[in-house]
Amino acid sequence: MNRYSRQTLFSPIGIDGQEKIRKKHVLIVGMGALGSAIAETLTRAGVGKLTIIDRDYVEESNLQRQLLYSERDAQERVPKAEAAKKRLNEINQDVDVGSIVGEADAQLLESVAPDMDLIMDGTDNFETRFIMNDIAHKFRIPWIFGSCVGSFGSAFTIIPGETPCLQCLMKKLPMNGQTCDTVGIIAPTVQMVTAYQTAEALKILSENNNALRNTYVTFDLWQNQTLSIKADATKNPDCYTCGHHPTYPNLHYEVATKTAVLCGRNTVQIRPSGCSNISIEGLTIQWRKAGYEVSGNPYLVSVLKGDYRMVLFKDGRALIHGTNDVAMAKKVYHSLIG
Amino acid sequence: MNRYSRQTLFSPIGIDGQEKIRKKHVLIVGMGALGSAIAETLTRAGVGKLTIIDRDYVEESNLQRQLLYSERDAQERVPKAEAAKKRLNEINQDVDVGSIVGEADAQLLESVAPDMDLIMDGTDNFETRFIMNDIAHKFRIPWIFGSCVGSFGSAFTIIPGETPCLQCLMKKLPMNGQTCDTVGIIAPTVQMVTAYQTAEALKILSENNNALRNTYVTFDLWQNQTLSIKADATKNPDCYTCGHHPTYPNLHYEVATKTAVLCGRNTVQIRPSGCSNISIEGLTIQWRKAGYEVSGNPYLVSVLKGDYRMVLFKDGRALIHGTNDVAMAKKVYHSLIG
Amino acid sequence: MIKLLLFAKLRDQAGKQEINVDIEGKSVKELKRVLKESYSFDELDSIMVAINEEFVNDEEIIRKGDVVALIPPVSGG
Amino acid sequence: MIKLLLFAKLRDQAGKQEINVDIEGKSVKELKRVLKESYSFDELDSIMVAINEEFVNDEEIIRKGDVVALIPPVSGG
Repeated sequence: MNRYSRQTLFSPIGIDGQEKIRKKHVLIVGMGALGSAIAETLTRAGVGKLTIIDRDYVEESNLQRQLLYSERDAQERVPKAEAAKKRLNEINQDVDVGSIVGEADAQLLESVAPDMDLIMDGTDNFETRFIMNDIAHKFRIPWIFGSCVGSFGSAFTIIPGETPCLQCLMKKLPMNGQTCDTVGIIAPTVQMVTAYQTAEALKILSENNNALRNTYVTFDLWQNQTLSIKADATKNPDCYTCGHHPTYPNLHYEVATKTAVLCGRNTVQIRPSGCSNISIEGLTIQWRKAGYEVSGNPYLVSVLKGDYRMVLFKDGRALIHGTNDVAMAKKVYHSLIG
Repeated sequence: MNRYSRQTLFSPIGIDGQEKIRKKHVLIVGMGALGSAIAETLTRAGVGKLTIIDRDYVEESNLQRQLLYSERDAQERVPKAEAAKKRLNEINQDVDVGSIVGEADAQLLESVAPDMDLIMDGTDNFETRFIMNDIAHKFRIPWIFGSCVGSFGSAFTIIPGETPCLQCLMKKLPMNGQTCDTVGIIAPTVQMVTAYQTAEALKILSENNNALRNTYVTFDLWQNQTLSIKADATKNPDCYTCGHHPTYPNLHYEVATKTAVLCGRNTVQIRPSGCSNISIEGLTIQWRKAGYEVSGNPYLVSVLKGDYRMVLFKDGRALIHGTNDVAMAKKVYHSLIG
Repeated sequence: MIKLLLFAKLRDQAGKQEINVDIEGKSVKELKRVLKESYSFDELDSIMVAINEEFVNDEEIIRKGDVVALIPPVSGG
Repeated sequence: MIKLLLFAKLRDQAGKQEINVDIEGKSVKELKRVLKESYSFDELDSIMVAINEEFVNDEEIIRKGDVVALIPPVSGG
């Protein structure tokens, strides 16, 4: 009995399916809770190549739910993509793991995507997910959405040319402040989302697409509810991402979120694209509930997060005070807004 | 923000719930796929004490789905309880992990159970689960059943004095040969079972019992089905485990599975209790399908597993040829029968 | 009355898992308007609406016996 | 006809996820007898039977419109 014997004994995979899995290359965008669990599962399953991208380093508050990382990684502030690669190599040296420490923006994703058989969502913000959605359709690569906060999570498999895309489902970039930094998260929620995501991944990698779920699954583990929702009716033939005349709007500079370092002010400005959807009142309530110090007026709100202060204007523009580092500023921004 | 900040931000847990979790002691019986994932989650969640029991060592074929273990653990054949403890200490040194390398029989479980706040099912056979069920009721400790093969899994939370018990649900010790060694297993199935198990565990440990699921949940990840089944009607007031006059039958020697080393024959005999439920024909079909070499006649069946040959008689008695080691013989027996 | 199942943030805002709303024969768009006014739910534009476990658009009419689920996208991961 | 949902081993044995059986008004015990004879399912004693997402005992009578799920315990872990 060899290393993958329990997986090849599972008849829909078998020896042939295992060989197919071994030949595939998977991109994981984001190596937080979802990304690290997905990476561990696919590495153990014997995928051929894995490329992992993350801009962040390991922190103590990650350890409660993010697999692969140890206390030492947090103490040494090792970049997540590097810490993950090291542990993945200990788990299965046959898997070729490529790690990229950097921002998963349109440019980077366009450069790595053409090689991929599958893209997995391990990110924590919708800005990146909308870019992934465009990339996946431009290069016709399946991608598997997943997200969660608290005890609530969702997963959906997007197959270009077949299913509705993220744009069809969500219409606008959601910016409702439902993040792990505002409402928390328990580890079982992550495990359940990744169980749905990786089951679908194994179907695609072993070329069992006929077994795909075809529904948007959403659940609340604390409230003991699961819904499996048909999404076909949302598919928009005029969608700019998956419709007849795609323009892939999130890959263009004029639509992308803009950042600028404000010289001499130790501040980064972040300006999302026009199609965002921000409610200052809603975010304020959420941040107060989460225990952040918040003040504001009808035109803007100011919130303190650790060493940084974010000032958010009604039009969605934000100033992150306390840093000249764009990556750090975006991290603060996404952790509070989504 | 501290280590558990994302868990305390989740309002049903909060700071108070975290403090409760920190004071609890959990027993995990079996450190295979379910046990290792449960141990990792509860360690990251900051439970106070964890006691883990397993009789086995890490093998290459475990790595496809069992968290915590690395290639090196398999090469060095480290006992699972020891390998797990080492990794758990790297993840969270605040958790006091006690490891026991040994057989989770009635005697051992009776000696450790009185200290426990919760017992988690990480085992791979029903013989042990029926013992756990008796132990849990004798000492009135909640326990959380979980099991899986292929893409199919189940979980159920058993609260002594409230819910039906495993005996009420299953009536007889199931021995139908549905094991990971006969029909395989994919890792997402394990993750989903443990997501259900650990969500329930966090409810119990943070004293949110009102949020418990109260149903037997079962799913097939490849077929995209989930059922949540009410079990109240199965509760039997005359049950020997959870009824009005319990006798805890699985804790008594005369009911327990008996083993004997047959001197000079390099063979161990295993004799299950009278209430077992074996179909030689069904098992034969299953083993052939899984690729094992099987031969037999109307009275017995003989199956080759690695270096061992098991001969199973119609009355449930089995001879394991090729070893004098009772633990190894039981491992072979459970891997083929359940 | 139509049964609405609430998830995530909406559940916290309403303080319950389910609410009943008198919205038979009206559109999803109209439902959103009512929810904004009576329950002060915000960001209703980005909430996904399913009727009987099927996502629908704003123009869909809600009929007697329908079960409506309101699912806010969450960004965590 | 009564719809039976099959799981795990039973699904493999029947070669499908669902079968229809003419068992209206009969008991679960009778259903098990029929399944043993017509589909050569074995070990029916240890299979758990749910009617409309509720476990029942062998004496339960199956009625028109019921959905019956047959769930074999599996031991892996």
